[in-house]
Amino acid sequence: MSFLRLFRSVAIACACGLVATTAFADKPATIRIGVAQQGNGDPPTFGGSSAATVQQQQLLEKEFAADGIKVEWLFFKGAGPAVNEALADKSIDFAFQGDLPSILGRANGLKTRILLESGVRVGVKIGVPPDSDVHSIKDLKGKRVGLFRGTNLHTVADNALAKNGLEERELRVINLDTASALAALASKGIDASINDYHLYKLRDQGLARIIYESQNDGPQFTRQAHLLVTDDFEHAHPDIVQRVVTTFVKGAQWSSDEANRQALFKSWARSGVSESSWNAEFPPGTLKWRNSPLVDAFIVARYKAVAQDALKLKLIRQPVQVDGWFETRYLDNALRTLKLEHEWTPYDAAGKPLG
Amino acid sequence: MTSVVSEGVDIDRVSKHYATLPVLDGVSLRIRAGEFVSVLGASGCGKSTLLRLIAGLDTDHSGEIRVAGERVRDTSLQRGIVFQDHRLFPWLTAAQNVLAALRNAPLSLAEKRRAVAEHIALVGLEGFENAYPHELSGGMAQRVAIARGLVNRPRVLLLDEPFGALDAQTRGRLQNELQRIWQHERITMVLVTHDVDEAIYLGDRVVTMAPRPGRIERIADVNLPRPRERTDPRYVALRDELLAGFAQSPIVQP
Amino acid sequence: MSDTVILHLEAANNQIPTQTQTRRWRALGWALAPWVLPAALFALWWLGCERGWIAPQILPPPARVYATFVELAQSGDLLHNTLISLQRVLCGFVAGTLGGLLLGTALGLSRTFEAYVLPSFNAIVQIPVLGWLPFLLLLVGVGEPLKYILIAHAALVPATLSTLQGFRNVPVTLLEASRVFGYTRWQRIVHVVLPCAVPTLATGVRLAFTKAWLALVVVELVASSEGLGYLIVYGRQLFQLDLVMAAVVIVGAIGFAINRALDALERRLRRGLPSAFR
Amino acid sequence: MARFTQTFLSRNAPPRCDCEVDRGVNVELAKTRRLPDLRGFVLPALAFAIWWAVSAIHGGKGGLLVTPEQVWHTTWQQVTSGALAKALGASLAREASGFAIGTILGLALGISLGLSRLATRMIGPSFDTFKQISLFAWIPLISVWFGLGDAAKVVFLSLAALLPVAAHTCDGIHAVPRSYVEAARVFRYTRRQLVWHVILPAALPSIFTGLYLALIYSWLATLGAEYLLVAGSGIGNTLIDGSENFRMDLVLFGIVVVGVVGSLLSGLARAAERAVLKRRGGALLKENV
Repeated sequence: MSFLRLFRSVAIACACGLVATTAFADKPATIRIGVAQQGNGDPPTFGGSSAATVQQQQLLEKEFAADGIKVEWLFFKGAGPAVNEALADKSIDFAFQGDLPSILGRANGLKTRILLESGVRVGVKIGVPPDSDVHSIKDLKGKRVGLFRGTNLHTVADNALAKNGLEERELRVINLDTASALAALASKGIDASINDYHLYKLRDQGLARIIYESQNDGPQFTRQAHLLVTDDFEHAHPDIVQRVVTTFVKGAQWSSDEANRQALFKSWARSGVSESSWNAEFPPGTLKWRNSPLVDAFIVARYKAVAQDALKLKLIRQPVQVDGWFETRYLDNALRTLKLEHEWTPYDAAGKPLG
Repeated sequence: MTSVVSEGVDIDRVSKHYATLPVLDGVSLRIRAGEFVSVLGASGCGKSTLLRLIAGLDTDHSGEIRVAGERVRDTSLQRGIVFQDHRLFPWLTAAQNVLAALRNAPLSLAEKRRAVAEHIALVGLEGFENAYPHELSGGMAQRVAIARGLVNRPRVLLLDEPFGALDAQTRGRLQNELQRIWQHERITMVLVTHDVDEAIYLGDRVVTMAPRPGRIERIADVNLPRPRERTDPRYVALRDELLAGFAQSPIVQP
Repeated sequence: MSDTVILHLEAANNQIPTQTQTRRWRALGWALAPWVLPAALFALWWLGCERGWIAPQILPPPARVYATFVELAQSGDLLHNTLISLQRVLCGFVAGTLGGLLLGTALGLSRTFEAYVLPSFNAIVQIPVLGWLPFLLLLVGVGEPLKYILIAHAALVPATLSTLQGFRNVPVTLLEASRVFGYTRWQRIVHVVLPCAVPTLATGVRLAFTKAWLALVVVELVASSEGLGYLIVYGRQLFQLDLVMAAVVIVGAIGFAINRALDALERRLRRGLPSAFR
Repeated sequence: MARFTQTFLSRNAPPRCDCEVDRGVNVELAKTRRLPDLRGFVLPALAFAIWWAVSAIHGGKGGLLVTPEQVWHTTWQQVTSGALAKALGASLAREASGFAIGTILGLALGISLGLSRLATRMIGPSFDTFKQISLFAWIPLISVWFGLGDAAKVVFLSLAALLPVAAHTCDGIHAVPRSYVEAARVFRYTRRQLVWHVILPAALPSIFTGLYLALIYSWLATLGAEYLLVAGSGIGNTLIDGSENFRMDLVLFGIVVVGVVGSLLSGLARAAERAVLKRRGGALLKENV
């Protein structure tokens, strides 16, 4: 080829500037876990669910140290949607993700299985500047409201608005991720921010006032998050999946024990949210209620409701099959081996405890 | 034309036109080997085009051009050319420019280096071998161009108004240089110029061309001893005659 | 002049002239050539999805992207977002270009003003639009003003520099000639400097728009709730790649169309002037 | 003689590559050195003084108005803690690899576009269309295809570098004067010799302009990539963290770093260009202009 010599010498000249791109091959022996939240603090961590406990107490790292398998935690500022991208591009094996983003992913062809719930019946908060004239959801009409679309806050927020006779279109919604929303609220760039426990950080600094907590309107106004695994990984390493689930259940059990309450909040405080804020988020006696890993009738009903909401709000174009998505045999094995079958109470579709 | 194989350049009924515009019309000329022919004419008479056809830079024409019996189909190392804009490669020094002409010459590197040194000396540029074109004066740059044209020891050297862009004094000096090189190298030279004096001073014969369409109007023999004396009455007579030829409306010569 | 290099390359190979029949085929081939690459890519894309080589969530099939495009158009979202984007880019572009023309003229006219202002202008120009984003996010918040300022900044830079260059390119000979005829300073500016500067200004305006359009997309990607750039982000968050691709195509098409229009306008402006000033 | 700032080179869009070389604006290579004019420092000094005064009066209480000391303190803290080195290192490493890949591909595309009329006819229009779309619009697709890590960023950067290199290489080749090609033909240069010994050297100044722009554009793209492909560390992340954690001092520090590195890179590129092109004859530069 006549240009061969030409290209070769040009390539050599530029290759010396080429730094080794860090696309190192994925050792099959590494477990990569995506977290649909932005990691805060150094080293980056998060809080508010037993998943955080498992990460902070390095339970998985200890479990797999003997086998020489590395455990890698990846945080995503883009939350649930960004996790979907990582799943699509196969750069993670497990993921802690909210109900809506997973449904969006499943609607667009992502092949995953839900193993257990990592944080359930979590409320949505609305924060406003301290001196704002907004006191309830109804006052949000026409105001600039920050909302991170596509995350599990989205459908709960829409339901809460609908309960107060409002629609998303009647607000001037600005699409902001968690951190940008906090900054915008602090600098009064927006009038209100539909957000999660991160709002406590601003409240502690006196930069925000929380006017609404959705869980007070009943379990239907709460969002769920779960641990899922990609089909490929599950087929390739079912044994590893079982050990991950079992380890997780230990973590969930420790996080649900009221005795460990202070130690738990102290550990979660490493993510930048104060212990007092965690106390407010988890009133006494609710740890077991909030950190239950069970996939019961209530959970399945909630996922189906979110799927319907997503279709109604035109977030997805064709209905999503929720049945067959949950793979609970690993959870059941774990509960049996750890003798925790009765640790958490299952709930019926309406949210009432069963048996 | 008889098919005697001559060592020089045979131009036989050559015609050429750009689209509909006729540029050369039935030009025939036989140049003997070692002869110095000046081609004189106003702009637009096709003299530069004729030179490009001889050089082989342009092959879109009717009729035939043979050099040493061989039909001209493309450029050749046997036919050097020097342009009015010296066309030296600005990223190469003078010596490198002359060497660049030998890239495809059948010589060893040592022979090439020697040829370059010889021709730098031939055109009197010792000491300027490592100068870049933009560091040379117009006259010196033309000297390099001539050296580059000669280094392949071509059978014919074609010069397209080589001194057109130079001042009168440099032009005079380079004309003498060219004549000296011609007498030394003994090769056929064809000089295209619009300067009557230059044509007579250098040429064994002066071929006058007329424009629209380009054709040979007259061929005058300059049988005067070299180096010519510009004050020689015969020189002056010929010059006036040619100048007069220019002034009248062109007479079509058989 | 542009094809000369290649012509001679081919002449160097001495190709033999083709007969009329093959020449007609070559002409046809030549006319279709620009569409070969896009067609090949499209076929590869369509086949890839059809055969399932690529998972739909990685690369949605063309039919789906087209359906999304039609849905966007019918639902009025396309028009709504396009209008908002155009409104933003036009406001920013007009503000930036006017600012640039004024600043450039001021710089061009008075050397002292230039001595004071140009170094600072250069320093600010070093920092890209994106560099200013976090700074402005804090100062101005996420609303529309942020977008207008950033787009105006993006347009201001090429407009200013082109105007300055326009003034600098005025041949000194013309200025002297006008002085000979007793032109006052103002007359010189209006009758000599401006006509000469027009072609460079025209290029500056075209560049200003291209830069404004690029800045618009960036700003809408990072912080917005409406606009074409937002459609891309929205698609990304809902994990609907077909929406993303449809939005990218729209952004590209509009950018391309407007650039071509400005090109044509610029050419017409330049054609009116003797090439000396080109 | 046109006395205008070199930065204009870094601000304009790469010229169209449809064989028509844009003479008016971008090929102005003459660089006249202005006398070091101190008057240029008056404005920045004034601005600094005002900032100092205003922030001294009621600054320092957090919020937007940060005092120069705070910015200096943050700078010192960032430098000593190695955070700057880490962030800048990551950004520059990414930029280097993106720049290298982009340059190689850019040269290949530029040369093929420049030399083969068929390539110009086939690839040219698509290449022009691609240039119209802002690179950032591709980020969502890149993030899905290459993930959110460094791979995606490097792909994005190489695209940013590829465009100017390809455009200027192609234009450089198209602008090679016909006279050089003819001179070479007289010496029976083969096609390869013509390309390697005549066309590329003649196009080198324009290619260097492309490389210079590629360096600047890939630096701008580094920032963009770090904003939109948010993973790992980088000077862009520092800027965004500053803005999100509501720390104006960190943001100002970030902006200064971006500005300084930007001008260093362009200075470096210009020095390299002068080194290579200077000795080999400036004539071409002036002649080409």
